[in-house]
Amino acid sequence: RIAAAADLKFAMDDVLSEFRRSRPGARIDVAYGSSGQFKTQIQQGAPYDLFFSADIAFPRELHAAGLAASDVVPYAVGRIVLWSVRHDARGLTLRDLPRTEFNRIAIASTVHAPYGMRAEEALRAAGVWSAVEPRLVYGENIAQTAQFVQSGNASIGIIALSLALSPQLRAQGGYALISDSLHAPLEQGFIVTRRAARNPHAHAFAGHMQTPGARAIMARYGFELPARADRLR
Amino acid sequence: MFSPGDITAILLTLKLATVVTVLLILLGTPLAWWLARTRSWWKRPVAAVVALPLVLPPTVIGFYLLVAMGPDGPLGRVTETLGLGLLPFTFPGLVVASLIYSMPFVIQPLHTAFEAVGDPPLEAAATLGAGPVDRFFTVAVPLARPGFVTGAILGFAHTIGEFGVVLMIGGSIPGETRVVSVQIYDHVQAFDYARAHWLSGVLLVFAFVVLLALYAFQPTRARR
Amino acid sequence: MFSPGDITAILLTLKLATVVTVLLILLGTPLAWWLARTRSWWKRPVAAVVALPLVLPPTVIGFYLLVAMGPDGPLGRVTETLGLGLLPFTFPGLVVASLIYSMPFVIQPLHTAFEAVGDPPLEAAATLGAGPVDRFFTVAVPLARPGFVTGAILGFAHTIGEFGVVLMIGGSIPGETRVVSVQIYDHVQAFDYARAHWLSGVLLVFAFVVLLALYAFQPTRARR
Amino acid sequence: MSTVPGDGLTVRLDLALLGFRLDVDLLLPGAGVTALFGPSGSGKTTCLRAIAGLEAGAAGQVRLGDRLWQDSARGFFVPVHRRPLGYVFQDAALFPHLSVRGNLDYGARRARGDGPALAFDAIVALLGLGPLLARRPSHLSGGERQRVGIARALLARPRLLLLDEPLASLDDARKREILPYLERLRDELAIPALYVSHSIDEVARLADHLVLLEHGAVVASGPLRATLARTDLPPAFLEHAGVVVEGHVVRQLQDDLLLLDIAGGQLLVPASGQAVGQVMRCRIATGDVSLAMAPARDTSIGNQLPVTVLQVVDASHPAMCLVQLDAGGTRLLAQVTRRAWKRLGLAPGASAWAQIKAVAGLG
Amino acid sequence: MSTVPGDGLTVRLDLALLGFRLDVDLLLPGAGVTALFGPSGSGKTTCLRAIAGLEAGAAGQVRLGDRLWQDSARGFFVPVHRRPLGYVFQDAALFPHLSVRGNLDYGARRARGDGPALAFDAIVALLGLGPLLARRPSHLSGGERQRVGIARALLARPRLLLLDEPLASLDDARKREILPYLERLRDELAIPALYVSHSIDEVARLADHLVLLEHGAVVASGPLRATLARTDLPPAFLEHAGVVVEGHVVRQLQDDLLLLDIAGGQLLVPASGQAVGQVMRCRIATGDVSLAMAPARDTSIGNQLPVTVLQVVDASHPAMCLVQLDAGGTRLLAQVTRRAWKRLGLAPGASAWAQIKAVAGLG
Ligand SMILES: Nc1ncnc2c1ncn2[C@@H]1O[C@H](COP(=O)(O)OP(=O)(O)OP(=O)(O)O)[C@@H](O)[C@H]1O
Ligand SMILES: Nc1ncnc2c1ncn2[C@@H]1O[C@H](COP(=O)(O)OP(=O)(O)OP(=O)(O)O)[C@@H](O)[C@H]1O
Ligand SMILES: [Mg+2]
Ligand SMILES: [Mg+2]
Repeated sequence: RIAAAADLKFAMDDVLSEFRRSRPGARIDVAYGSSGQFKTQIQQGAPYDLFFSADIAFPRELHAAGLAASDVVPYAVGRIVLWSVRHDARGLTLRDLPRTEFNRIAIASTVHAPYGMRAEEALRAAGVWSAVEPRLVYGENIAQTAQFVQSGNASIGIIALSLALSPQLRAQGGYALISDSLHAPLEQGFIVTRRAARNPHAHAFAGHMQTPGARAIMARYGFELPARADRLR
Repeated sequence: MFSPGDITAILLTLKLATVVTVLLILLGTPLAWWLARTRSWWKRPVAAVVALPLVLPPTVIGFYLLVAMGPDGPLGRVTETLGLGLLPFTFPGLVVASLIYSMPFVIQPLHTAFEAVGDPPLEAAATLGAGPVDRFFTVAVPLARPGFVTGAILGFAHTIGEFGVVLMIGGSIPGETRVVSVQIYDHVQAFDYARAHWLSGVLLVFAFVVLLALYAFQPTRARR
Repeated sequence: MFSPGDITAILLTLKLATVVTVLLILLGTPLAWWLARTRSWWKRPVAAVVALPLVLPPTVIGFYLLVAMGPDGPLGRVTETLGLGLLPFTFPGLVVASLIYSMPFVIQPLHTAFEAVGDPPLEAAATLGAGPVDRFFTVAVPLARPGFVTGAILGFAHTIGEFGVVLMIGGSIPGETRVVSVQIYDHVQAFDYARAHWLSGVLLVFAFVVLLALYAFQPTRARR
Repeated sequence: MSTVPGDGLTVRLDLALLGFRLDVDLLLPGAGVTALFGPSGSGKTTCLRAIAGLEAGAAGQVRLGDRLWQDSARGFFVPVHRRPLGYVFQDAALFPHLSVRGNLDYGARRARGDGPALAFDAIVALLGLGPLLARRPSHLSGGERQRVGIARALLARPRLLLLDEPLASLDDARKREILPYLERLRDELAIPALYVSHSIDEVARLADHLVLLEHGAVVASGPLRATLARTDLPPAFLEHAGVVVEGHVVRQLQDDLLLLDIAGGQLLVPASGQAVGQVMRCRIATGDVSLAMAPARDTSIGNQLPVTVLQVVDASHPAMCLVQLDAGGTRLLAQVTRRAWKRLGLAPGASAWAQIKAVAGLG
Repeated sequence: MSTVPGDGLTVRLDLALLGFRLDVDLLLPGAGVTALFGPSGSGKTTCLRAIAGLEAGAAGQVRLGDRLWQDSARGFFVPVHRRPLGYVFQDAALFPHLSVRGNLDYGARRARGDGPALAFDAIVALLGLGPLLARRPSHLSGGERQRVGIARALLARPRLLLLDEPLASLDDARKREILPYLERLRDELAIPALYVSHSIDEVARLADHLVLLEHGAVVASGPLRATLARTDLPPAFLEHAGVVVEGHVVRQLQDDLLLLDIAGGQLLVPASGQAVGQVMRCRIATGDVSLAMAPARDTSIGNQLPVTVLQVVDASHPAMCLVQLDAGGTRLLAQVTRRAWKRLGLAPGASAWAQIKAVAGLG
């Protein structure tokens, strides 16, 4: 059983179907949701074998608490983009956001959502935070943030590149990548949990994530891939 | 103890819960009255439809409302034509969404209470010269008081606690749509348990006082 | 149309809502009866406390329950000592959490309905030889039927729709704790609107039928 | 059907309830009291309700004087609250959420203005409600509730009173207080009243007009005196009803007695406030009339009238019979044993003396 | 306080309600009917409720025969449902959710077994409930509801009947059907009954014992005949009560008459089923007794007894007085005009003839 951050939804489905082809016997299902909530649940004994977090800090905490059966494996670095369905976002930069046509700007929660925190950092780094803050609306998570934009209620938003590239949203609107120099990296990591210590499938899937095939899928969905060297840290 | 954000959220929540409860009572009463008095075939389907929003997850309701009230949605078009602008991410939008979602908690008890009023006192009032509106206010409403109390309690409490719809429609804008439930949720999600506990505690104590006050309107049983 | 996951979720939801509604009626009835009949000073505080869980956001309630029922929580220790294991992430855990969260929607209408029964029929039953338990079942319960219908409707619908608590306590395990509301939520989060619409539609139609059936138990008004 | 002035109350109604059908066609006087009499379940309450407009399913016509209230043929229907009536319900139907005063004020405040105004304090005093004004109906006794119901209806200044067994759970003493008041209402206010009662005493005392209902249909309807003197009515009814005679007060005697001139003679009657020259109405119960072949002396029986026997009919007990008598124009009804009837050798056409033990002045 | 057998009903209760206090100390017979009489609001209903155990605040003692039901001094209290009683409530208090049959069955099924069993069908027929069995109480007329209440209480096989104005909204015809049945119950089943009624006729007919309540206190309590013959009671009560005499049937005459031997003479009474040798009770209303100085002839009055005048008291109308008579051991009460009293030159100790117009057999 896998607990995976919501932003992995599309990539993970593809990785999984590839994995299933290689190991037809394995019964795998994935729960997508909030990384923080998964962390709390695993602390309380939730029956997940692998935990793919959107923020590498959570698996690290679990590892430190002795709840992991593996090292913390970074598997991707997330990127954020400006995205809009009402305007052509291609070519826009954060500095364009104070323009009045962007009356509502959606970002994810800056309190607990990793993508929201990075968005705030980027807006501050670009020097437009105070100008746009009154126009910000906050989504509970990155998917909800995208829905604010998708439904047209927010004219533009900052969402994950993986969502902007997802089959459902790719057709709508356009996006502009936000320079990763404006925010701390969105490192994502996973662990095999303690309860899965003896689960061969779990370890096999952990290994599978390192295969070129899986990495290619991840890259296709807009995740940058950490250097293999990271794994050794 | 509290950040200014917490206090803003508390005040906003109070305002929202009060406005919604009052509106629900005002809007729910005629519908409940109709449901209680009509012999129409439509009665039961309508009553069932009123309870329907409940069965969808709040976030999903919120999503549908977001789309409906958005610039391309039917409701959104109406509000824009009326010059009201768009409702999502505004306080009025929150109010509308909460109204829809908490409606059954007010309608149901009112419906039952109005049915319990029965014909005799209304007939007596009619023979004494009271017209339909008059006897509604002077007989049906006072006799249905327990239903009003129950409806107000459930509506009020549910509006305070619900945040799935609110988050979706409100966008968590401080001072405008970030109510206490969202604030507590944020604290919990951010593992800031101390503040979550504090805020929950205050909310509970406060709600307890309000609920107790509402119960004071509940008549005590007569001796025989 | 539906994935097997959807169907599993629908069946699970039905099971949960039915179990919770039945348990709520069973557990809520004595409490509501006590609230309606007692002259104790405790009556109002207790009634207010029953409604309190409502004012906290579901996820937060779910969080507190998760901690309480977890291995280090007081409830968790109790269940472990009793050899029941831990409740979170199991179907019984979901049931317990839903009971707590939907409780007021059942207690409140029952409370009001029991108060409306009044003394005369109970006194008449007593003079005819019916003891307290006997007259409770043969007089109070039938006369409070509208309250039971309302309570069942609200409790049932709310258990189906609520997912904040359920997600926190249940952890979305297929066939065990992944109910329809979570499933729909997932579809919406994944922008898979077609499936979300379908599933919502089916849920609505199905709930409509159940609610209509519940309403059929609502007595019609007498002529005079 | 009897003939009454055109400003009367016309009630032509047809209504089907569960296992019961009310079908009445009545023309009632526009003033005075009409008693509605009939066994339990005969449709009295249903009839009052339909007149008030509370039975939506009732087809037909209701008209009070020149005001049409209902005509289903023309789809015309004045809603209940626009019909200026005062309704005393069989079960009082007080407002449980209002105090006694609140209940009384409810009607008084909505009084439609064209009915006669009655003083609040006078009615409260009459019905003994003073100490109860602050109470809730749930804290009243059965009779107290009924009295509040009467007061509430009267204070609404109605133009038609519908009284459904208003005195049923009141003791005789209280009834004797209220009855004269209702009589005064009848005489002074000239508002018509429909009065349901199981007590023939009450009816004989109050009513000017009598309607007998059975199984939802009118068995008899007419002026009280004429109807009571009919011998084709059920014996049980006749026995209890007695006859009502009317006369002029010619003299006031000592010992609080009045001498009354009636058709065919004079009667001594206990005074009840009438002055010489006034018309007075009295009831003579069938059981209070005995027959003798000659006037008796040295007896406490104060009234003896020469009469002619008209006819004899069965009473409800086989030992008894009812004898209809003509006292020079006044009809009397005597209940005697068959044995006495035979012993005295009476037959229709025979002459005799009617000894009248008691005459009740009806005010 | 009167003396009654030790197996009677002891009621010693003190209860304070809003603006009202019930304080009674009664020792009532263990069989037969005790009538509870008193004005509206005098505490009759409250008294019945307290006996039933429905007034939790009532302090004192209730004992039926050898069974103690309540003794607040010892903290002893048998709950209502363990007291084998049948209660007919003033307002019927039917179960609205059950049909008429359901209401009747409710008590019958819980019958506590030690009371007498009555046939369901017989009671249903007697009270005319046959066509109503499937109905809901909300679809019944006032009198129909009351009848269901009576049937329900009887079917519960009680050992004590508490009847709160059970016949108040019934017509005379229906009353005449039910009363003999209640009389039979009284005689055959020997269960005591407490009977609240405003009708002196009913009371005189049914009751063996009479309790007069006023303002929550007992004004008089004693056997019916003794109490009715007292002249210190309120005149209004005396006038309406009349006296009750008892005698043995000595002969059955033709024309459905019975000859009755009473202390001091013989009476002719309409038959009501008694055989020769049986004891029969009759009521003689004050208004049915007139006085003469000599026996009359050629009159329909069948009963004339020589009497001695005992005393005279005021009646409620100033023109009338009540004369207490002794007919060789039987006490009679005559209501005559003051004028006649004077004209006949009567005074205590005088001899006269009592002419008794009507005697009502009480079964
Ligand atoms: N809670 C109460 N319920 C009923 N009566 C109450 C209550 N509190 C006070 N009272 C008073 O107690 C008195 C006695 O009432 P009760 O019902 O016993 O009278 P009653 O003799 O049965 O009269 P009625 O013939 O009118 O039925 C009344 O004056 C009534 O106002
Ligand atoms: N919904 C109903 N409500 C009242 N009576 C109904 C209803 N349906 C049918 N009936 C019948 O209608 C008949 C007439 O009832 P109604 O109340 O008019 O009688 P009533 O003459 O007032 O009798 P009572 O003297 O017992 O009050 C009764 O036989 C009753 O059973
Ligand atoms: Mg009636
Ligand atoms: Mg009473």
